[in-house]
Amino acid sequence: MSLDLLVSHYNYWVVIFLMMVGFYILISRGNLIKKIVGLNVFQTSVFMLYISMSKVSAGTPPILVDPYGEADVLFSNPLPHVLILTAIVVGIATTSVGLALAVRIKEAYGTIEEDEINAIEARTEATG
Amino acid sequence: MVAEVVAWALLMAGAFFLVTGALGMVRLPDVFTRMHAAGMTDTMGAGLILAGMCVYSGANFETVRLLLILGFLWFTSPIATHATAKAALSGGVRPFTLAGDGSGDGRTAEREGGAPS
Amino acid sequence: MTSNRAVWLWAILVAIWLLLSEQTQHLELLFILFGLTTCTVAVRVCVRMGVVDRESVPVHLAGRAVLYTPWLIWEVFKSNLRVARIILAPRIRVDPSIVHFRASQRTDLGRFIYANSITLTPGTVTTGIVADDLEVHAIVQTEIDGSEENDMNRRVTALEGEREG
Amino acid sequence: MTTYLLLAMAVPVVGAGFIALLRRSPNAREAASLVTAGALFAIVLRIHGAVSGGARPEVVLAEPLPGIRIALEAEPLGVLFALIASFLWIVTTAYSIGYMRGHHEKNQTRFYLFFAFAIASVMGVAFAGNLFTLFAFYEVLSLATFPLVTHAGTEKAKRAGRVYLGVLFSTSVVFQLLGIIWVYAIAGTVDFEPGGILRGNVAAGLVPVLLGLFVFGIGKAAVMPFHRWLPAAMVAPTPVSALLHAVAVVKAGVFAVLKITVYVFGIEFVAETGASVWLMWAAAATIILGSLVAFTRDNLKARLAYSTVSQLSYVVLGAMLANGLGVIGSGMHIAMHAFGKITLFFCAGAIMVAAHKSEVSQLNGLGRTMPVTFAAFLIGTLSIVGLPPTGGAWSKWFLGVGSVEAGQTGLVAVLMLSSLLSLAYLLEIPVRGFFGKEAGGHGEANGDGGAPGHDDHAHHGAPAWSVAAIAVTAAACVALFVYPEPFYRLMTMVAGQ
Amino acid sequence: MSAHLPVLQVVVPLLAAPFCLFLRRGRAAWGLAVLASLASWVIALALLRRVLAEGVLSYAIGDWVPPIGIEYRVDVVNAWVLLIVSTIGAAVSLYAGTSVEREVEAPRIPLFYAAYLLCLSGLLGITITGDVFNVFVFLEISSLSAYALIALGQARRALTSAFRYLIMGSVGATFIVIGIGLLYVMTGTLNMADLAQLLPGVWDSNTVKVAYGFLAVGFCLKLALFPLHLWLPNAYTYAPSAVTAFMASTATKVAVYMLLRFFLSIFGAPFSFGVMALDRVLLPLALVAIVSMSLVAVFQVNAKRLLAYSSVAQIGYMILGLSFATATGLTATVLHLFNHALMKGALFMALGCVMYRVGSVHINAMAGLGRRMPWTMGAFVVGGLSLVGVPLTVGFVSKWYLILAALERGWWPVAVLVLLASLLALVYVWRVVEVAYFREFPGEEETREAPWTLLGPTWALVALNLYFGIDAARTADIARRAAEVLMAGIGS
Amino acid sequence: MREEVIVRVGAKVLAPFIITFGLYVHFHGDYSPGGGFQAGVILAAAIALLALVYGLDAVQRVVTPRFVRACAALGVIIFAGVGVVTMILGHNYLGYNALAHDPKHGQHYGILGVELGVLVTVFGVMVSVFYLFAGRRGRTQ
Amino acid sequence: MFAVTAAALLVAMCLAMCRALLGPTAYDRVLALNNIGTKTVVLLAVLGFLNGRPHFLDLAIAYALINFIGTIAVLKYIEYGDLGAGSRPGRETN
Amino acid sequence: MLLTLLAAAGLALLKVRNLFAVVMLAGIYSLLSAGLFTVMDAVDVAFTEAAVGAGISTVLFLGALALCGHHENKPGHTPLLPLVVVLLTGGALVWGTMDMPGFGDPANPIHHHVADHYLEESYSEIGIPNVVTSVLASYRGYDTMGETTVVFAAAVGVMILLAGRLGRRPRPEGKGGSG
Ligand code: NA
Ligand code: NA
Repeated sequence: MSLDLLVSHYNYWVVIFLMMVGFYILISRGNLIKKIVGLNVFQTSVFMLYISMSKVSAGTPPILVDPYGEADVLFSNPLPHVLILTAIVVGIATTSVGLALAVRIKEAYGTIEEDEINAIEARTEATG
Repeated sequence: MVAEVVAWALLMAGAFFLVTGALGMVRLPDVFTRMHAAGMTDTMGAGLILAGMCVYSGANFETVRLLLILGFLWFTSPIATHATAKAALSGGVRPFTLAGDGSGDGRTAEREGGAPS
Repeated sequence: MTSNRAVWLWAILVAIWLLLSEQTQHLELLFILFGLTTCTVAVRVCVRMGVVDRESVPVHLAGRAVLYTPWLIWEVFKSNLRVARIILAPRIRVDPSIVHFRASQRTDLGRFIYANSITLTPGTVTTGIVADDLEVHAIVQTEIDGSEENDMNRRVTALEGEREG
Repeated sequence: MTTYLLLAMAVPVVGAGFIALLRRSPNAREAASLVTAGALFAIVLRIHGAVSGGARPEVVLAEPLPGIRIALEAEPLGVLFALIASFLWIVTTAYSIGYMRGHHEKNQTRFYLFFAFAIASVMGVAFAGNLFTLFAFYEVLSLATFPLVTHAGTEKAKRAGRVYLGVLFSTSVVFQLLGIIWVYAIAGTVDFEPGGILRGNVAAGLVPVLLGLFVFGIGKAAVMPFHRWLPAAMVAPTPVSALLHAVAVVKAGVFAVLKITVYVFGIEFVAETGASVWLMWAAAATIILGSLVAFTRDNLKARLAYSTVSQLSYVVLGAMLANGLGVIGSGMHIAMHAFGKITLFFCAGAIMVAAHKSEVSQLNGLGRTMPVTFAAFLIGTLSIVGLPPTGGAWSKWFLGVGSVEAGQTGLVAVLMLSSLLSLAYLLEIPVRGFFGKEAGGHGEANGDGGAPGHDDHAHHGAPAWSVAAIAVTAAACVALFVYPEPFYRLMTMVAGQ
Repeated sequence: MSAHLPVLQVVVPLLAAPFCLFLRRGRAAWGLAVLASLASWVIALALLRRVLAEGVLSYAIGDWVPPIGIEYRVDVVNAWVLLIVSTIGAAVSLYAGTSVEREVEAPRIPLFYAAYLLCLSGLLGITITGDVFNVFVFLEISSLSAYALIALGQARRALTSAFRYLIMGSVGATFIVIGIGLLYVMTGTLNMADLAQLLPGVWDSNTVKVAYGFLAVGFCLKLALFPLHLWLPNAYTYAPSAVTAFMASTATKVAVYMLLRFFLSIFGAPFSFGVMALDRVLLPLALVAIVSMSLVAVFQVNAKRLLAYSSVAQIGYMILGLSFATATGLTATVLHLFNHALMKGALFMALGCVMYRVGSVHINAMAGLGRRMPWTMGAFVVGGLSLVGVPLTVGFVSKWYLILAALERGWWPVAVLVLLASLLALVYVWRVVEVAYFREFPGEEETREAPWTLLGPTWALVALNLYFGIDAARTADIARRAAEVLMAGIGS
Repeated sequence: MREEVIVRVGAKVLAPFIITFGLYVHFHGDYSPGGGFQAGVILAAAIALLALVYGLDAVQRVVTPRFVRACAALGVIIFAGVGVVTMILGHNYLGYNALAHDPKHGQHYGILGVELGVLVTVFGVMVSVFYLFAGRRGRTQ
Repeated sequence: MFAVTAAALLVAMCLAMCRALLGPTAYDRVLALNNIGTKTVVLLAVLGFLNGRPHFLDLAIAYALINFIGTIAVLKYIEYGDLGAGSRPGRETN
Repeated sequence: MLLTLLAAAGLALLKVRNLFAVVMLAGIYSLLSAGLFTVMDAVDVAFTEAAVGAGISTVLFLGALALCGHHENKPGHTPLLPLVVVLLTGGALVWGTMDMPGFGDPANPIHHHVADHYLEESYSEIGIPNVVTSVLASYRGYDTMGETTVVFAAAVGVMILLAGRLGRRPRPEGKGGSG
């Protein structure tokens, strides 16, 4: 692995690491709210991946300064920004529905721990 | 030229208070004493840096914004600090004291945010 | 009274809007119109919430605040240095304690300003306020002799003005 | 003429509608059944006339898949089957009226209704113009007869229903359908053509497998080991066993085997490739094993069922011989066995209604109180065994000759042995009836056609409707010995193609 | 207006959804939902007609030419899926009027219809769009509303099921986003047709292959391919009846469509089958799904869960068709999308009728219903037979093509396996039928036939099951054309 | 925190500025970062601040749950409605050029319209959701 | 010189982050959260100057605002365990 | 630097079992990522992430915690399967990025084709300096409409779950379950 590769991809790899941390929290933790936090971290890190892709070295935000005479100004790619704006909104939407579900589950079962819920269900099934 | 030098000085001074405050956040013994350090960051750290930038950019509309930010920070920072302190007290955190009556190293309220639920 | 304050508030907001908008160099008619609408909406919502009054739009203090603010900044600077010395010392030497002050202000707004001024100066944090009794956490008890706080108390009371209802 | 084809399908369905409408009035309902049956037979006779004259009416109902049609086509073999089924429907309906009433069966409307549906599907099978249509009606027939098999609604009936549908569906879905789609993949068509559609499209090595898929996939032909459904289905009311499990359903099976062999594979092609040799022996094994098992069954209907298993493989065997004589024998046997076996079942039902006897060992001396029934049983037995003066003699003859022509003299021995076995297990019944010693004084059975009100148990007597039916079928067995012409002629047309 | 049909297809239900919130009475919201879904059904029919007559339709949203703006692109494949979704959408919306009144409390009913319409428009939007990121947006519209709809179920397990679906669905969606991002970084475009042109140039890069993998996992999560199906059984079991009928017939179908669209139209058959060996990966999964899930279904005691496992197995059939990598196999897949929607729609709606009268779909609770609710159980029997694949039902048609495809490839063991699995279907369908017809009705109280407002839509689907079983020429023809379009790639 | 002088007065002073800033962010989305979405969130945050300080009931008297719920729906209608209008005017869906003679003006109006839709929906949704979470406890107990 | 300031800010953020991680009480974390927020605000302003694009300043204002509201929400949660409490008799504080 | 901080926050999230602390750390994570977005020139995204991730979503999490309690059980066992899944996924991604165009290179294909058009033509076509807004509201306005609808759908979902009378306690095993 050349140093070049390391330098030009370091950013991506850290982001991937962060993604995997979120993903791990999501799939390994039994607490429903923790799961949602994990999902948030996972998604936020995916956003970073996109934004990393959009970055142009020595570029500036894609807000035109002098719309007609700036051939020499490098702008970062606006499209991933737009996509991620949308994705962030989708993320908060998912989060709110997930939290609402967690609240209802707490009300119905008295717990938001997956294994406890499963135990309760197993008991209900056995007695019911 | 003068403005730049002044700006430079202000920025460096701000950075100094900023880092010192942050250091205090780590070094000081309990949450209440750390609030004082945090207050440094909010007041002098942010204040001097923003002032430095005001000087740097001269009198224009960016200065307006910088002043707005500064005003906002100086307005909200004490409110937030106060609210935190009050909450900590009512949440059962006993302030650290030199007398060291055994309870007050700030770690007794380990049940973090014990108040709710 | 409220309507008076509402107009003041509106004016302040419009000023801020214009100041913020100017930077974008697009101060066309449309944007001024938007600004006016915006400020009206903001004021209207706040009036309906009942949060527009002497407390929230303290324009009557503006004049005296000009004198108070520089003094406060100077105080903040001094106390910053004091706390910095504590933090940067090789061994942390603090002697924190909670002390009580009596506030001489007559209004909530006055006490608000006093309490926040105390908090704003590092080294002291207002931790509670019941009527005119201020509970303050000080990082070094020995350095609090009360003189500075009294000074501040006096100045805030002065800022509050003489005629107060 | 295509109108008649459509009518052959429509009449039973319309009749079913009338049956459902008239459910409140049993007499009208059963009259509707009879009228429908009669009308259907008349229609089939018309078709027979046309087909005998060389016409091949054809009608396409729908095209479910591109190139795959639901089509009806009348050809001699189908007409033969339709003739038998529709004629026996009349007889069975008459018999049922007596049986169902005498037996106080529940849900009689449902019984007649699904009976009509079953016949409609049998017509579909008989006149199917291609493999797909055949398969579709074959499955519909399974479904339509399911409520009849489980008519009693008991746990036993339910279990029987499971076996019934399980075996029939499994074989048809796993083997038959696979075979059909395979044929389509090979030949690009599934239409029945004289001489077959596979020649030239398929490797010779594959033909035995493909043929096996059909022989075993047509579970209704009850070639072992897929015969279990047939004894299980005997929990059904006797008329069901009689018409469906002696005639319509099982004959639909062997008919399908014969038809597919002739019109999809083509007998010459089968003979050339030798694809059917292993299947001849599978059929032969079934013939012998079925007979042996029948021997061990004391329950009369079970014995008849295993006899049917055995006899069905005669038809399969005839088809697998893959020569003209075999095909003629095979087709003839469809007819002869139908009349013989339905007679036997009718008798069994009459015995059950009149004397409440279901086991062979209980029949001692019963022949003396039910002479007509047991006489008819004797005639039926002779026909099944293949002895003159009954029609069964003809089909056995052709099968034997066909085996010789196919060079399988071993099979002749099988046929002989099987005849002996069947003679033994069937003859036991009339022998017991006429000569057996009654075990006790249970002579409460009434005579055949016993007049109502004869004694306290008068209503248990074999009903007049049933006795009449028995008489008709028994007479037919004899008549077919004297005059097998219609069926023979049809089969020569098939074999001559 | 006919030029705007593509966008109206999605906008009509989407715009109707917020209006539901202004309607306070459930009936009114229902009326609006019915109108909107019928309208989108009519539009789907019109679109299909036009596509069949004129070929691909492209609609530039915002007047921006495709790679710049978002394009709606309708060809035979998605016109077909649109028709499936909107047909079921219309039938279920009619059905919901009565069913939902019983299963959902009155104040939530307008919300139910809002979510229903959103879900419908989301699914339609996924299907019709020609832009990969737009797929994700509409995917989320449909998913979020689906989570809420499932959570409306009466049992508390509806909540846990919805939560699990939410987690797995979000993981799937995130994987899809990652995949889309990697594709975008390699090509610089989000337009499907554009991607299809640019991708061959970067085929050999790891990035594209990994993108492919992430998309595959994402789609398979969404379409509940074994072993990523864990969310499905409970979600279908505990959702309100109308929701189950709708979701089971549409959501996974649309996911399968996405899979086909991405892997065949965008990446192209040569890449999918040649480079990525998609067929060899999917074949074992599909077979295991078919056999194991059918087996699991046999042992279920809750009729809805039984059918839910059956759905997982049936998804296996669709994927199996794809894994043959031939036009015939794809025909089977595309055809089964439609056919399975019809049969599962009818079956779940019949169970909804049972739920309406009996209040349970436990298999024991259905004892004796054959006589008490003859039309309901009749619908169940016909739907079940279709599921088994009895001739003259749509199920048979699907099976025909599937086996034909297997035999074309010379994979006769696969054909035998498929046929054996349909026997398992017979077993599990028959378990319900037996209980309904052979067990005595336990209760004293009079259980009547379900109201015609439920039976009408149910039997409409049953009738379609039979109609398209008897006359499959047209559907099969469309499916074949769709398969050819898919095999050829988007360019043609 | 009602009896809490400091936070109470602080929130009072800030509220109008936050609202103004929120709308500023909305209207200046064309020139600087921001737009309907961010503005909606900031406005919702202002409502949340007031609710935190003065209690949910006090805020809900002014900004009623019905109103925010209507906002949530209305925004979508506005956004999708802009598209319908452009369609009626003979352009494709969301083809803003239809809205004025000069395409640029048309684009401008269109963007204003859809951003308004976004603002209204996001504000309505965020406040609704906040209300539902914050108000749940009071109702269950 | 802005770069130096930005670096100082990052260092300070790291230190505050340590506090957020170490706790030990919830209030330490709140304090750290608020503090990191403030630093981010300043960092944004500095970055704007570093890049020569003033757009960051609006962003900074928004951050400051959100940070404040977030802190208040957290404290309200800690004290009352409920975000909606208000007019109901809560725990009286001194 | 920011990335390191982010990694620290992420790892801390793994360890901390007080959900309240988790929520605050998630807030910090969000704030830091917003900072990262700013550094990478995505100002609009940073704005949104700050407002949403650090603002609203923290408030919502707190609202949920207020109703659910904030203690997390200790994981009973070390979950091996998730670890394997995560390692595989991460490994695949790293492998996939190996020949991905380098970070920040202006010659990357992503920056051309469509993006060029937006940067060069948007001012003459739409007349707005903020290209992000142009793309968001016009070129890809339809996505934004979908996004608005997603938000609306979320509101509908939360209303369905949390609004209305709350007397209804779901039955342990409702009608859909075993009788
Ligand atoms: Na202080
Ligand atoms: Na913007």
